[in-house]
Amino acid sequence: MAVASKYLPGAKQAHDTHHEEEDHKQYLMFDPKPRGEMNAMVMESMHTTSWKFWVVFGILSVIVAVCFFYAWGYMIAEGLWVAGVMRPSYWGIFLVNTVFWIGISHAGTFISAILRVFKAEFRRPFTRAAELMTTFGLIQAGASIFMHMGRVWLSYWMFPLPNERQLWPNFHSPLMWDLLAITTYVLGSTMYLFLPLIPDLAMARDRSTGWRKTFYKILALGFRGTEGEWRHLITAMNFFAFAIIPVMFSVHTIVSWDFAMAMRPGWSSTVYGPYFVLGALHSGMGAVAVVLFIMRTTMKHMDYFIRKEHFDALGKLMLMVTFAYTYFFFNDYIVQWYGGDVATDNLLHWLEEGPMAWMFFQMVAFNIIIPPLLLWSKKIRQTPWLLALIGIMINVGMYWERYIIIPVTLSINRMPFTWKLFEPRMDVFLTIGTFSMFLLFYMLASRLIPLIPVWEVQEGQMAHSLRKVGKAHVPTLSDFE
Amino acid sequence: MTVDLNLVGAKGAIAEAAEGKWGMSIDQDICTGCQACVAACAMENNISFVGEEDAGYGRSQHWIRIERFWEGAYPEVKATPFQPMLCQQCGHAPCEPVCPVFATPHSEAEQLNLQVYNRCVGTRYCANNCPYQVRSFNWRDYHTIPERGNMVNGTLVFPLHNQFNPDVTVRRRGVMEKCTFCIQRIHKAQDKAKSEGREVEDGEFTTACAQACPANAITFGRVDHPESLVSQLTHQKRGEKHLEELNTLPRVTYLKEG
Amino acid sequence: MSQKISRRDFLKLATAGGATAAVLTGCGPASRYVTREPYVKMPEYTYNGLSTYYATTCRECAAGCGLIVRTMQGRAIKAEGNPANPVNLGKTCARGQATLQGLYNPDRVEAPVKQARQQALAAEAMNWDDATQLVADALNNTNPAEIAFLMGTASDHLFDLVTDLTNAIGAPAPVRFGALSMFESRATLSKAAEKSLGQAGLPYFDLGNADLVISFGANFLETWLSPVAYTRGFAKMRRGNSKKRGYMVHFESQMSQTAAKADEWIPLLPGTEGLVALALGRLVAEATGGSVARVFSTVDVREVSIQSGIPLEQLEHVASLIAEAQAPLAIPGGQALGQTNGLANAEAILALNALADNFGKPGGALLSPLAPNEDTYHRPANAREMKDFIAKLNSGSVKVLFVHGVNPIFELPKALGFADALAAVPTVISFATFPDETALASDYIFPDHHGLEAWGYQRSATGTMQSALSGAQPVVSPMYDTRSTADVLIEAARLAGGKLAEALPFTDEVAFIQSKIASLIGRTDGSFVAPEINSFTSYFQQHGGWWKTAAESAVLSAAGALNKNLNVNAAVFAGEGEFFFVPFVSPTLGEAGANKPWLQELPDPMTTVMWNTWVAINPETAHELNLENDDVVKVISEAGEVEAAVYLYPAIHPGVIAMPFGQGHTAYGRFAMARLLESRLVGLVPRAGEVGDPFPRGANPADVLGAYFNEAGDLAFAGMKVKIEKTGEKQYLSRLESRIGVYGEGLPQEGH
Amino acid sequence: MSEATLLAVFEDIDPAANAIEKLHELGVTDENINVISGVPVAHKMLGRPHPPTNVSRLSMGGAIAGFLFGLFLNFGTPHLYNVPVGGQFFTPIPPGMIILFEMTMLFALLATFLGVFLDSDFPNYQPMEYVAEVSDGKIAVFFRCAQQEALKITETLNKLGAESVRPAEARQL
Repeated sequence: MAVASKYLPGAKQAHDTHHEEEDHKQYLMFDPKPRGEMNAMVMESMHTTSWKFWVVFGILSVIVAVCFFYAWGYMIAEGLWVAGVMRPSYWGIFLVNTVFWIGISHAGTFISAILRVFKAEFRRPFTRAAELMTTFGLIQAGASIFMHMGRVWLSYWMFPLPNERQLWPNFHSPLMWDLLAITTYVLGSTMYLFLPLIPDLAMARDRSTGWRKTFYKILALGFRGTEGEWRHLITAMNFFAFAIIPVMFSVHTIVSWDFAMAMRPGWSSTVYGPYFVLGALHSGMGAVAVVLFIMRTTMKHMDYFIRKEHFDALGKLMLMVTFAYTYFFFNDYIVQWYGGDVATDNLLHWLEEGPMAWMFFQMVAFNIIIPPLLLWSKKIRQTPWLLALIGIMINVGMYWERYIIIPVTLSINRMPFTWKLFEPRMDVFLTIGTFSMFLLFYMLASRLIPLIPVWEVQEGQMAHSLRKVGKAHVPTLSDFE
Repeated sequence: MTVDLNLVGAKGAIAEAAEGKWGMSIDQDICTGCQACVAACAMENNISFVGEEDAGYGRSQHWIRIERFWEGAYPEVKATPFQPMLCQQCGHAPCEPVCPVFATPHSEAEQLNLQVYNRCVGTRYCANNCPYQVRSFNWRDYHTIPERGNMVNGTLVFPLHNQFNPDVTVRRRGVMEKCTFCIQRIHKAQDKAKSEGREVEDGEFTTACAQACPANAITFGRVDHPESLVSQLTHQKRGEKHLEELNTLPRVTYLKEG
Repeated sequence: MSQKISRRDFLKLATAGGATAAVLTGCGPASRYVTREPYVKMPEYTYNGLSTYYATTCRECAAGCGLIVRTMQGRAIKAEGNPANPVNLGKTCARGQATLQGLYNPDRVEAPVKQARQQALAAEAMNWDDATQLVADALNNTNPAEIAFLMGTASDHLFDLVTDLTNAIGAPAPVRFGALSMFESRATLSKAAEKSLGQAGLPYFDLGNADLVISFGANFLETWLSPVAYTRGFAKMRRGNSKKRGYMVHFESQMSQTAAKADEWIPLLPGTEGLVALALGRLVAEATGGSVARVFSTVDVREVSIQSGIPLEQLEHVASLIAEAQAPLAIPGGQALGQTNGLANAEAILALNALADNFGKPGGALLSPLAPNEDTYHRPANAREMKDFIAKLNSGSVKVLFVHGVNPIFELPKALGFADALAAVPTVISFATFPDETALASDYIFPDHHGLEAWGYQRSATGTMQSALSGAQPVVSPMYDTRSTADVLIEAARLAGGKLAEALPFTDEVAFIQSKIASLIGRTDGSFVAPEINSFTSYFQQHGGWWKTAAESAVLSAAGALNKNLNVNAAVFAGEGEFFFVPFVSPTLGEAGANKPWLQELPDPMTTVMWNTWVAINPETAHELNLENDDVVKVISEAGEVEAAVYLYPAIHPGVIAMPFGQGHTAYGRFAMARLLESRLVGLVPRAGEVGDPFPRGANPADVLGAYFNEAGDLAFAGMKVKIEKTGEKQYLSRLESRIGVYGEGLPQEGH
Repeated sequence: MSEATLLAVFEDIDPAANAIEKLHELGVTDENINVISGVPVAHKMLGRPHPPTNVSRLSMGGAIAGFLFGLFLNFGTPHLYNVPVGGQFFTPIPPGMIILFEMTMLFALLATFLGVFLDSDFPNYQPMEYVAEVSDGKIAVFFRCAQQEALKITETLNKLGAESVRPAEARQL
């Protein structure tokens, strides 16, 4: 084509190579800066803290203290009656939060592991931001599970430890699978967050003084960047990238099995596993968009690292995930709809015509109908605030989805005499508490941890070059491995 | 009869004999819905009352409830026969395997579905998985709500606690509970029979609900003894089990009209 | 992993405080070893020592069901029916089960107090010596004609004692009353029995041997007369005959719990029950080809069909059922009697039995035998007699009023004005166990024991054809500083001396009871034989009473019931409202169950409402009035008004509204009252006041009842017409049932 | 024969690669050379041998240990005390798969993580030879040679574009 084009009338004979380079400059990988400069930018972004940050931080701290710690303590002391749970919705908002946060956590793994495996280069600047979401999201998910328990002070009875009660936990129970899977995932994703962080911590160590120096020194573990260290690290990261993907899939699948294994109308569905995984990615991608937007707008120098191209790529991912999610949603829905089982019929009747129908249809609109309509447009994809808005919308939709699956679906069962609609009570405060805590952790992390994996960016920039093919310069990616 | 749960085979094959051991029949044709069984159960088993607000919000602790629906419209309206609903003591109980801490195991000796309060950590999965919705959760320490006690010389005393049946655990908050088929009575009768060197006789003892029932609609006994009253009632043509299609092997038979 | 360790080791372990779940495996040689097992067995597998069982009598209503109370370490644990007692044969109703909640109620009157008619329980304590002296002085220093005793329907021994006392000093006989007897219309039944069966007394309907039951408003499965006995009869009627399942038809304007068990519930307008019975009689007579008896001859079936609202075909259908039945039985009761024409209704319904020729026969209308130590049937006062009594109080001719076992301020219609009449009595002494409305309005409360702490006996007025006297004995020692009223009176009489002391020459209550049962010593037709009083008393305690082993049935003639003219006049309804008002006794609460929390938490069998009062209204009517569930309405009659939340009840005549009696206490302890809560997550009526303030739980339908009576003097409680007004407020009724699953609430309605 | 440890800092990969080649020529063997860099640099680029690592072996070991632990949990622990639950095999295989999978993965991941620590001698807060410029993208080559050859090598490397060549001294990082 390039050969033919020069014979076309009006085709430019001489390429403006300079302009072409400018074109490529919009991509981070073709806009390299010296490593030292990038380091300085990242360090500065951590150190530049405005008073607004502290105001928000203070407010969030108060909310966490009241809505998380105090409210939880009160609930432990008083019993779960302060929450909205009852017969038949024995599970309420706490498990909605659990599923939601586990869903959010999937984004980090997806971006840093799957995209790493497939060498999707746009991932480089925001893998860490996404992985932090995984870890912090899982902390909230775990806390929500414990909030949900009636006797949380005995939760250690679920751990497979030798004990004087001479009993081991019941491995028939999906909750035990859940416990093991989430433990694996929390540990795995935290380690996977930490490994690529070591070189950046070493970088920060080299540029800090005072308490930060000590902090980074301890965390960097004495990393210097010798060939051996890199080799071990890369090997481990490659292993993690591959190994954490099945763990990630297993976690949300097992979470879905908590529901799917139960013999309840609406829950007992074989498609729940992949449906939940896709749902998780759906909300996770949306959350990443929000986080990137906030990072880019509030932190110094982030517009260098996080660019329109990243939002565009994320938007495409979101679009793809939306379609996949839609597929599974429909797959789940039509089987239930067509089956005609009395209990399921009652349930669908309830969902679509009952008092929570607004939530059901909002969920469909937010998750399935609106995102693809908007995400088709490159312009919208490349507008960070719009993408963030879509991300928030998807997350609201996904929260509704979990809310519908847990308390609203639980309202209907095989005993019509017990049907009852769930009313959220103090669980609302605790939900606000977990959200605030997530944000608080993130804010804290943004001051302490280099949110941009500088060495990965530099590695990418080294690997990218423009190669002249005919008259055009085309981006080229070298494989150093 | 004990079942070797390690038998290799089809999943259904390892379930207990469909018969079970202790069973109950409830004659809906003569059940008058009078709630005597509900009261008797509460009195026997130290069940806490929850108060107006919680009761209306689906937190009542009844181990047995009497269901009634409507058919038709005025004046041809008919209330469906009263249907006492209690734990069906499934031989193949969906609540049992889902508990992470074995708080609701199956007793091989009695072939009943136990609820071990002191092991329960309150995940409430069992209640979700119970197709009969007969499990109730202690949402709070209802027994010791201060308003239920009197201040005597600076100490809060609860006169109502005098009534507690010492054979039955008083459950605290965060614990699941359900009908036990009055297992304390079963044990007492069994041990009495054992010390006298005999088998438990049919009708020697019964559950609190059956004992109170003024219409004698509830019969309790050994369903695996063909000559027992409950077994004969159960095998009537009008006998029916609830949600049998779920393969839960319920031990309660409902006798319909006709 | 269970391991065997010796008992010695086990004790060591136990003393070391090891949290070991240990199970003793019996008491034989096997107990040399204990097995350490994991935490997988229920604690219910363990032993807690031996229980002691005492036979006594239930005092939750006057039926006289025998109880066996299980006690352990001095505490009453569980009340069960006494299998030997012929009234209940080992069974109990819900109220009987909950009797322990009365014994251990946190709101008992714990010591004698000078009340001085305060609204709350007074803190001014007294000691029993002063209290007894006070009673003695009151008895001694008052003109006997100016002393009045107002007593409940239980227990009978105290009634006998007071009767002896009043007879001796020439005071008026004690007046007995109970809301249950008011709603049962006992006077009407007794009068109807006298007119139709030829003998006064309480009729007993032998359901068990009938194969067709036609019930006219009789709520015999709920609270009526002897519900446990009647429920047993019902079960026998339904399933007792292996060849034929008994059939039941129920006429009532709303579907009560009893109606729900009927095979056919036929709604009709209140007050037309007697006419319907006559029409049925005529149709049956015509169908069987015999001559139409005089009593049925004047009725116009077509006219009855129009007045009652029952289609003619339906009447004919029921008549054909009766004609085909082997042993049909018609039962009058409930709202059929609580009308201005109640007695005529009762007679008309009894005439149906006469037509079936079942008087005094198995499966028919029988006359309850008198209890063993009873000379004549003492019926509780009817409402007209209560009105006269109140007039007497108002006239100021009563100087001292003793109240025991009854709470007339709550139980009597407000229109009768009992509360105001109390003001005219200088001294009111209450012997109440609980701080109920009447007790709080008294000058003194000298609390009696709870029934389970007390001696006594109760005559079974009906419920069995065996003449029965059910004995009561304390099953626990008294919880509080209470004293048996009988003992107080005996002691007061001794202190007063003179005629009083002569009338009650007993050392204590037990001696008095012994004197009353002494006539049964040596009788061989009873449940036990004892040669002298001490062994008789111990047997009496052990058996829980004395009853004849054989049923006895008076020979009754149907002729009188058939060969007479019976004019069933149209019922007269008081007031201008558009709705017939039908109050009924709550089947779970009864007249005095509101302070027992578990009775409050028992769902009403039909509406499943807990802890509150509702107004049952036909959904179509409600729709026209723009009323929804939980809308608070004002029910207004000419006598008063009450507020309660609406329950759209699908099985009620569109022109009728119904309300349960039992709630709406303005006193009677914390469970009978509601309390303002700090945060109301479920919307209730907004009320003024401080957090924690008590206010009435629910409403008392007696407040809208007027002073109208039927021919026998019973209250025409179903004879009011009322208006209803929407207040605009909501009160979320706590229901056990699902509004979604049962009524499709929140889902689009099909067919509307 | 005394030895000197020198540290040469390079701006880019190419001069560093050349320098390493030169060092080989000068008789400094690969065992005596190490490279410190701020980004992972493939060994081929520098003409260095493939550095050995035990991480994958440890992962494998962890996986096997995890698998065995999973076996113990699912098929072993029920035998320690037997509690039957409704309609389930005593030691069911399908749920066991989940336990086996999760435990295998957990132990493998833990072992991998620990493997990095073991192989890299983490954490190590001892003084070490290091230049902070490395994290700015420079490449540092440090090598051991005979004391007498140090000067010569320094000059050679300087000619090849080393920013500095100086004796490496261990310092607190």
